[in-house]
Amino acid sequence: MMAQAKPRTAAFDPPRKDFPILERRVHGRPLVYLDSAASAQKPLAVLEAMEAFATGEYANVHRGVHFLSGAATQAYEAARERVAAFLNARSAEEIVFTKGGTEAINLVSYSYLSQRIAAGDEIVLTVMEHHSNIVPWHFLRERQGAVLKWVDVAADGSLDAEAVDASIGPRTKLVAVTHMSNVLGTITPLKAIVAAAHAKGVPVLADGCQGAVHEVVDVQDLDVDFYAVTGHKLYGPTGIGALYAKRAHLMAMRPFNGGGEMIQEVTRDLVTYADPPARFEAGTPPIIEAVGLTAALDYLSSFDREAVKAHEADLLAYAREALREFNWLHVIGDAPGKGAILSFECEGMHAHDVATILDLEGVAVRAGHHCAQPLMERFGVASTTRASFALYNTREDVDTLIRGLAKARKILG
Amino acid sequence: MMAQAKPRTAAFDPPRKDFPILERRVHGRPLVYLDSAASAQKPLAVLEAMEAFATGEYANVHRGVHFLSGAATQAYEAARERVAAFLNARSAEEIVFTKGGTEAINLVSYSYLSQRIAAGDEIVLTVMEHHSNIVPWHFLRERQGAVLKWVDVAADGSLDAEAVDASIGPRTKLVAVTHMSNVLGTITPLKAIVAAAHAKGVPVLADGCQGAVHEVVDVQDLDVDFYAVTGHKLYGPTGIGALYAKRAHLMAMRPFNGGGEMIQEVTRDLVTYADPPARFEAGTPPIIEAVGLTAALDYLSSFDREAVKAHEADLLAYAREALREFNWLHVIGDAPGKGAILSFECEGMHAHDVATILDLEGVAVRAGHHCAQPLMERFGVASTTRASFALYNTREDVDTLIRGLAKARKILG
Amino acid sequence: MTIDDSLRELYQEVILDHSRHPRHFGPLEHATHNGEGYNPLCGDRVKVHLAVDGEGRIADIKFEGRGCAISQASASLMTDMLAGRTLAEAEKLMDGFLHLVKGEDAGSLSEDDHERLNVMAGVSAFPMRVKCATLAWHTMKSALEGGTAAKTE
Amino acid sequence: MTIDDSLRELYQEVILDHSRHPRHFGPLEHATHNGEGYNPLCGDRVKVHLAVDGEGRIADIKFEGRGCAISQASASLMTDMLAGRTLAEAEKLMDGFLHLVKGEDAGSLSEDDHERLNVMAGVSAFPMRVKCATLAWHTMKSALEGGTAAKTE
Ligand SMILES: Cc1ncc(COP(=O)(O)O)c(C=O)c1O
Ligand SMILES: Cc1ncc(COP(=O)(O)O)c(C=O)c1O
Repeated sequence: MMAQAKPRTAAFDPPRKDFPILERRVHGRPLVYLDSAASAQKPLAVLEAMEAFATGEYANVHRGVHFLSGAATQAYEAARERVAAFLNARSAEEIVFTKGGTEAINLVSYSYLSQRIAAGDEIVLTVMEHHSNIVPWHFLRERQGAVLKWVDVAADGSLDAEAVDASIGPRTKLVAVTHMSNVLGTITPLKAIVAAAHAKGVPVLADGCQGAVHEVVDVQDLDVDFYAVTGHKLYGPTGIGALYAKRAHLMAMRPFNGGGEMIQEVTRDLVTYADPPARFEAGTPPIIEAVGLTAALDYLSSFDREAVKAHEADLLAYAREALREFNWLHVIGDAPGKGAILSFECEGMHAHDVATILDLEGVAVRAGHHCAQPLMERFGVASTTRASFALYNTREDVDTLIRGLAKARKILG
Repeated sequence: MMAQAKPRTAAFDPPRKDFPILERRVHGRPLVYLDSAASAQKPLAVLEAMEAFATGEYANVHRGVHFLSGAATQAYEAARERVAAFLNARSAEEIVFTKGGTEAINLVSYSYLSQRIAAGDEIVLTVMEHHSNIVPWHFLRERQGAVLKWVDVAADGSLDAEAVDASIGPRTKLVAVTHMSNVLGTITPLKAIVAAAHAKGVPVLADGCQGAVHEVVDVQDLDVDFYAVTGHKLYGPTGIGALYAKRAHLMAMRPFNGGGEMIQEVTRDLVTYADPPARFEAGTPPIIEAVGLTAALDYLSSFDREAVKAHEADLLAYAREALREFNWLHVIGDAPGKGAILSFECEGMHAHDVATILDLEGVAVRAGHHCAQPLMERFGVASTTRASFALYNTREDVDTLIRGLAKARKILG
Repeated sequence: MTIDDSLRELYQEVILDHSRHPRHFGPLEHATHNGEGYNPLCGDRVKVHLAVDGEGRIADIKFEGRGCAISQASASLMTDMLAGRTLAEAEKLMDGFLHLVKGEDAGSLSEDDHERLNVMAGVSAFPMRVKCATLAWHTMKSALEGGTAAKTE
Repeated sequence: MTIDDSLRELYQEVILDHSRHPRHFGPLEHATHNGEGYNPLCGDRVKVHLAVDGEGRIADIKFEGRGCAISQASASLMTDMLAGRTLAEAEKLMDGFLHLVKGEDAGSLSEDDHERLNVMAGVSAFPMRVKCATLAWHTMKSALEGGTAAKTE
């Protein structure tokens, strides 16, 4: 039932010992964590960096003269530099810290697009977007009469840049597209989409919450206008994300949240705002999380990213091959070059039941609509089971998944 | 120069060993951390709870069937229960997690008040508000023509409930008032203000970012409509805060950020929203931070809160007494029953210079406008030096502060 | 209890049988009450229809929709057990069930009802699945209370 | 260097003297350039005024505002040193100073200028105070470049 060859890919040795949680047992079985697309586990390096900072250098940032406040400010701004380098932004001033990927996209909706869109104006997006890259645009539909133009994906889940281009009309004010689908694993032709949109004068927001984890991102090369990332999927802490935006956009955007740190001057009658990125970071930011994010990006970058990608691709291919034996199981999403996410439907078995049986085998997978209901509708399913692979997964993990699926079939099929 | 009696208050022994950072040295001197009003240090219990969770129980919440996701969801929802108990909310459903106190107030501005305010309608607030409880209302002035009505404080910094009452007119749509000033230490007569406002049918938002740290809060007894808190000042992590709001308000409020978790159903043409509190928590929440916040509130509640308050009051009185010797130093804010925050001006010495000299003595204080520019204007100062006390401070800390101030005077005076 | 025991208890033959061959499945003409339930966690939906006669008795009952084995079996079992009861009896049964699947005391159930419902008791060991088991029941409750939409979340 | 040494270096007598008795303090009639600077961290403000003559020389220079000892001294020192220079010389001096207070190489400064500005070099050990030292200089730069408002942040 399982594919034969089991040797680990020579190039990459999954650093399992860096992730203490992977040693735990679940229902008496060793944990097989295949839910990294929902959230990745955290390496010790991240936890240790946060703890060292909290026990040695912590204070609030920016407005303090004292030593710890200086140290904390430096650490926080170093995190901004780190994210800028990770995405190859022109400068750290193009990085705004947010509480997550969702807030990064909402920031664009509230502070950029809502001032630039009128009733009847259009937002182009794809049917495979995550709700976080759908609902903020639905707000503009509900509140300002914007029109959502949906670009379909092909049967294999791939997205055609020309299909996006064809949907961009004279009233299009933004193209909002994922860099990598969290359900199908599809990597989108982002650079071609940006080129097509720019040719018509339309800016592009890329949802990079998955893309930045698996692809090496160069926002300058992509020439994308906005790129959203989230810390917890990048092996970093919860509570932090970031928006990359071109400096010119940031300069022209109005504030989002109001409060400390984002102002220049406040009087009873007037308020003036700080320059970006501070303008968009009201209140005490996620300081300890920023330190964790720096450590996470350092950690991820300490590997040969291409080797990680090859490793994940190997796991995907290995799983894909094994699943061919199950003629009752249908994989959804087979785009060429897709990332290491595997969604499938099992005939006569509901995703929840499959996931529960896998859970009892120690295998953590997601079951449901994955915050992508329009995509579920597109493929005519209510939900799927999803296994997603990270740098710490192994072929043995895949074997356990396959055994669990066979068992589910025996019990429920 | 210093007050005579030095024995620690019998009732309370500052738990310094719980805070590893307090053992460090700064510029070669033992750290004396008097900047807790900006952000409190974190006890080991908080850091350990977060680490144990991250290495043993971490996954994304809510939508997972597998064991870790269940454990994480339980931990996250337990944090909601914990905050509800801490504030004595009727139910955990009245607690919305945010990224901090600032976002909690912005949530009320965006999701509640902006739909209920028209040009010429009024928002009543005091001159001692933090920018976080000013700028969101300035937004409504700038964007919707709301009028800000400022209530003055007395010369000693105290706030008269009747002065607030007198400012509430037929067009007042909200009273936004701090529970405790981050500059003056003033505790406001919140219950009386709420009663007066409710008598005129006007809801009250209290900024509890400082108040919840030093006062035992009972939102039901106060009958306040909205109460905002922030984790990092409560000895908890950065990246998390919470809004308490009466259930009826939450039910009537529109979403703020859009994304995963906050929807009921998303189609291409329509979106329906989840019930509160989920409606207001778009995207992956600060999961690990919620676990840290639970530990922080457990930690704080493990002490006799009244004893902590008495201890902080003792430090304040002790400092106040010692400062009387300095006729060149003027304390701003002397309201009866005020909390343990001490702001002052030094004749002929700028707050930045004072803070730098104190820093070199190991003493961390804040210098500046403390995100309260209208208050600075009210007292005719550009900035103040602020020492703030927490449960881990001692009379020895105060002694070092006093010595440092004497030295500053010698150098700069 | 071993893992395989929990599993066997959750997916007992009678549950699988109900889910594969749901009783009272389909639309109902002349329904006096209708309800629609939705589980946003998985996107599952259920509709319930019932006809209450002049004496306040559930004369006919049906359900539609699709979902996991647990939710389908639970809906099927529910219709089986509610058919023919008075509204007061139905109320009591439903409350008892909602306690039972959470592992709480379901003392209000008759011994016979308890025994029949007990096939669902294994769900209580799976907190993330309790909502699947209760969806149809919550929907039925809100249909009887005059609402039309319910959801478990 | 001990703490007290750093402190003495930061608050040297010449700095304290400049801050207590600022040179060129006050408004300037017939100014050709004006600038206003603001440090949002502490709320300090500075205004600079200067009169450039027909030959591109700073004929007169003044500053107003209040702030910490470092910012006052720095503004006072700046006016002292810029008075009488050509715009090109002023530019070079300002760039040199901005490097110096950050602890960077200020090679573009003449030996004499370096020596006079060196009283401010102690600031480089206090990163949170560098902005205080540079406020007036940034304001002057932007006044010369035709802007009117500057801030350090
Ligand atoms: C493609 C995609 N976009 C956006 C998000 C939202 O990220 P977050 O929940 O961290 O805000 C996610 C993950 O949930 C995602 O997979
Ligand atoms: C009174 C008061 N309100 C609001 C805030 C804002 O809290 P945060 O910065 O955590 O959002 C603070 C602290 O900065 C405060 O002291």
